[in-house]
Amino acid sequence: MEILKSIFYILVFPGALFTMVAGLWLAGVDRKVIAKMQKRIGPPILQPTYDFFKLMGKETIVPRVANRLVFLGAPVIGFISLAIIMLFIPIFGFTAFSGSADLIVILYLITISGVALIVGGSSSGSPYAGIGISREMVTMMSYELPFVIILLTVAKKVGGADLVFSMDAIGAWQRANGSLLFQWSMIPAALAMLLVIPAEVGVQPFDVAEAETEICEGPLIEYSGAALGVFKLNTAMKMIIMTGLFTSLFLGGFTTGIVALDVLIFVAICTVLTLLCMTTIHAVTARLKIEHLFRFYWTFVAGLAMASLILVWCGL
Amino acid sequence: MIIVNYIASIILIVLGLYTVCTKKNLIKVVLGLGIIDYGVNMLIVSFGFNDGGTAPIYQMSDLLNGVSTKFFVDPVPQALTLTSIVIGACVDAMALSLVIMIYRKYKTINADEVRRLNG
Amino acid sequence: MMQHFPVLAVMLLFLSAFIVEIFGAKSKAVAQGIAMIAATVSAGLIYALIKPVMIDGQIISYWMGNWAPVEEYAIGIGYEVDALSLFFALLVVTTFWLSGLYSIGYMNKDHHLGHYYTLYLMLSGSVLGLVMTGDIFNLFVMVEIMTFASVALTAFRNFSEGALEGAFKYLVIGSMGSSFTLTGIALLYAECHTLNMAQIASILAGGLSPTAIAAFGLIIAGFGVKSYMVPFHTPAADAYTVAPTSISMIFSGMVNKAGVYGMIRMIYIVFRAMDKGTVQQMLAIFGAVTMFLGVTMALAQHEFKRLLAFHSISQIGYVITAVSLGSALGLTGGLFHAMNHTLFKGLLFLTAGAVLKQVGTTNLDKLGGLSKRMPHTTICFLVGAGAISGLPPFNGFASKWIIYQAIYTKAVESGKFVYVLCTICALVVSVMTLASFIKVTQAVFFGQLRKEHENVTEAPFSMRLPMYIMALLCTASGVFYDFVNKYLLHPAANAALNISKYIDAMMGPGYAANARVSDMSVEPVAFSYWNPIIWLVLFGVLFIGAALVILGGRNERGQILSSSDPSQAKYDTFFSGEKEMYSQVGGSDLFWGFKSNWKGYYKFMEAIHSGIVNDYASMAVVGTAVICLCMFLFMR
Amino acid sequence: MFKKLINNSAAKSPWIYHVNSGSCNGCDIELVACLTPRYDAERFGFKLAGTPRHADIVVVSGPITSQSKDRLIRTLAQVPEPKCVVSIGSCPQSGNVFKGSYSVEAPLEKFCHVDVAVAGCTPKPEAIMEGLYKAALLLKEKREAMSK
Repeated sequence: MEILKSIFYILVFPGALFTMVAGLWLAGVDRKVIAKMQKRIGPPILQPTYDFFKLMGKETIVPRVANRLVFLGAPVIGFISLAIIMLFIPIFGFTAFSGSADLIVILYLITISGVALIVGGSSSGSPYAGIGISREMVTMMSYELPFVIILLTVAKKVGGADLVFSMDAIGAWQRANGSLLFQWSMIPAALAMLLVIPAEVGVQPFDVAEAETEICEGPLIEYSGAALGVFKLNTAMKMIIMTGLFTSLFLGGFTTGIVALDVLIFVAICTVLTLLCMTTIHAVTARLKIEHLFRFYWTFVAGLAMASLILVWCGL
Repeated sequence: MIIVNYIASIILIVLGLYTVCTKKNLIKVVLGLGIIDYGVNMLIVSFGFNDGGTAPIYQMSDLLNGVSTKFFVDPVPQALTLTSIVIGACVDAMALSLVIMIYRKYKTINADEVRRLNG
Repeated sequence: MMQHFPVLAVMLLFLSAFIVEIFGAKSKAVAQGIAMIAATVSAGLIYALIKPVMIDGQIISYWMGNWAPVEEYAIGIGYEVDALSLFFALLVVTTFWLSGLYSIGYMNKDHHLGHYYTLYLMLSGSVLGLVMTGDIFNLFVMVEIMTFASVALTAFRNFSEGALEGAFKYLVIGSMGSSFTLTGIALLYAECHTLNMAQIASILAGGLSPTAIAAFGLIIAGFGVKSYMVPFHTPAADAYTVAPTSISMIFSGMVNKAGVYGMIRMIYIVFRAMDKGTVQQMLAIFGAVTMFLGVTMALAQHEFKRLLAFHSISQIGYVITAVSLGSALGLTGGLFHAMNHTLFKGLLFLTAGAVLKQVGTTNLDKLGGLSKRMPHTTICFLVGAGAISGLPPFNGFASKWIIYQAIYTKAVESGKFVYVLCTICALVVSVMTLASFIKVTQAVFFGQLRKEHENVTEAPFSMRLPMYIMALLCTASGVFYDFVNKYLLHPAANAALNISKYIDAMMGPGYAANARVSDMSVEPVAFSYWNPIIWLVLFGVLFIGAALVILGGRNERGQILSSSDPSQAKYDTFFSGEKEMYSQVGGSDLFWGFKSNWKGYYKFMEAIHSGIVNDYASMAVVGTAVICLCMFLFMR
Repeated sequence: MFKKLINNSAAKSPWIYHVNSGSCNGCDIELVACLTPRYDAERFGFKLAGTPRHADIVVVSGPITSQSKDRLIRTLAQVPEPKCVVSIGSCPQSGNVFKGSYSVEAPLEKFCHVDVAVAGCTPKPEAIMEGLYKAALLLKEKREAMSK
């Protein structure tokens, strides 16, 4: 019974299926709203879903120089890691699995999905992919520093005297003391996290790695058909995961008691966050250069997060 | 006056370190290593020294009586020093042989020019 | 019977070193045979000790020539194997056995193999002796033998570029380190009048006098040289690069572990200084600087083995930081990471060796596209790279996961902000490690195959077997971390924190109690980052994921297509319509976007790593001075 | 169930890869104009892809100069099935004013099957949209033929 429940968790509800559906929903909303912002009619909300299924029906070509196993395995690895992350993120009152120090596990699982993209792109043997993976990696290094500081800040704020890296404890603390976003010392960290999300997902000003106009989609250049579809799905899943992580870290703490309702509110908050930190920024900015991106994250965003960490460390 | 030994050995060690750090001739660097070794050896021997002591040799009569009337220096540091000297000689031999090989290959023993591995 | 095993294992290696020199000079096979038999028997003897020491908790002590302590004063040289020693001994025997296996295929084109195996056995024996001895002067002698053998092996391929130079620098810095250690030991002898570590520990339990503090500083600096902590790291990069790869693996797998072992033994057992704030902070800072400097230097390298060398330095930084915390969690994490480092860095060096052997170069600018020619090596490399970057489910993740927690717990407990910086440093360095391995992956294994490497073949099986074993161990110790913790890490950490048993085993029961040695009670560090059920169901998700990809192939023509026919343009890589042959771009300088932001830093670093032996010596002297000064100024 | 979904999706998300084979840039500008808010091709799911591997519809403009011929053929070969080729403007159809030049290899039909040809010099964005939409419907037919 326990195993059946776990299988349900992993495959359906907080795991693979839910993440896929919610991610595709967010991606669709993102595209629709950005069209509206540009005074266009825009694609239907289901457009990412159509894209995904269309790609499933196309040929998957493995280039001659590519290592077949790595080339086709990479998207699947990325998909698995992303499906697992959602199990660790509590949806208000509901958590599928809770381990100790799962914040670090989440951090590394997110990294794995990036690594899957990089290794897959690298194995395709294209020079454009070479440039793309370099940029993707530098982007990862850029947002990792602020992201790490944010996680440490939250852990310190919640843990107090003893250390807590656990999502469960963060939820419990928020239930007792109100959402972390309403602690004024946490506001810089929340802002920094909002800036980390678009880089993690790879939307407009921070999509240097997949710049389709300069370097032909970077790491994805040689991917076609089903493998590409899985990568596109991964990007959509990252949207729900990152916004969901923000929700759990900074906006947790209340629950209606009914799981279904909680999930609806969760997805609604995620949608608002997507519009706030991805769609708007996407609509109003142009792509950065990679050096600028690195400098921006290691000075401005890391500075915001560090300010929060110092405030929290001073006991505020 | 054992303090003189200490000071002398410290001076030797510092001198050796100075040589290793500043002299560009590789043979001088090896000599510097040797000087450090001598300083350390001297330090060890001095630790075992007791003023007025003799060699730690018992005679059969002492052992039979069960008491020793002799006052002797600590033998252990001397054993250590012997080992250390042997090791030091090995270091020097090996370093000098390497210097010879380096000279054959690089045609110089100036430290500023023996730097193909850097960065 | 059991108490003879440690000394037999060491002596067998030394003895066979001479036998190889006598009988193996003429024939390659004889030399290999003798060396492998000795290594296997020695490894077997050490493995036989797992049950009594790790599981039953015995401590094996052995007095050379049966010179047991007289009137509670240790006279002879004692060998003593507690769980900490055995933990490192296991790493050592595993490393040299696999290295010996690898050497069969790797060294077969070299001449004078008799000498090679002599030195190899000397090195193995000395490190094995170092981790199992109970006598501090014996420790020094073993350190010296280790240095000689390493230097000679570094220069073994003396025809190759830089081998002599690397060996010379290694010798200079290494013997300076040995001199520091010897001075420290001399001071310690002046203070305690004994050379037995157990007895010194019980004498120093009352508190450290200035002499003992000076000795402590010098010995830590000495072992810092052996573990290539930051100001002493310079010869390591050179030596690892130019040594034969089987020896590079030994260096990173056991020689710098010997330095780490020495540090742990000194800090935790001989001086009992792990609860002193100064020592903790100083070493944590040294460790953090080490990991950061190592990884940033690695990002700038264009040479495969040199890059791995800098990563070795960086990973040792993790170990030193974790060990310096003085908590059971930190020690567990540090020991675990030391073990994992042996496994994954050994694996990575072996893949580098396979590339060097099969292709003839390890220059990242001249390689590319080997994954089609060497698929097994590529997979092994990816496992190693994943492990060193700390990606789950490999072992690097498990140990780094403990280390982060340990450092941050320490930060929260002590309220010192410096530990927070260390935590951030550790986490960010992990990503940079990943970045530099992405660079290697792109530059060596993926990308376009070069014309001149068309005929490259996969490495022979005798070279692949150690790689498979290590890749398997990397994965297994990451998945079954609980098992590793229970049977290896917990006993070792326990042995380091509870020393009265160690002293009693050597000096007779009740000795420690008389000396009022304080023990720390250790709870077993329980850790779980996810439960096994997830592992079970993971395969379900894997299946679904694979099914998703296959879904497109349900019809005849929408399937996964691949072809190796060069006339079919469909399978070319897309290069704006150009022919594939024009699309060759090197991957060795992948991170200019990162490096252009760090121009000043890299300029400074290049000035420091000048390659001049005097500069390196000065850095070592300054490092030692800083360590000793820190201890004197702040230690209460 | 999935088969039908996939077949239906084929018409709904056609991604375009644009090959300029020596065009005067007039057609290229008009193609980009389709994506602007006024015409908004994205409401049908059209999207400009960066690489032929992602493309469903390859849009060719220009009179196929002899320099670009090999590259065009190689690029077309790299597009995964099902795919459509759409030619824009008169140049790929006939060579237009460049016809007879030593360096022009038009028409495009010599090298590949052209599914939809949009004539005009330059065609209006409306015409291009119409052509692309027809190609999208063709994609669905091709996909259905593939999956039988």
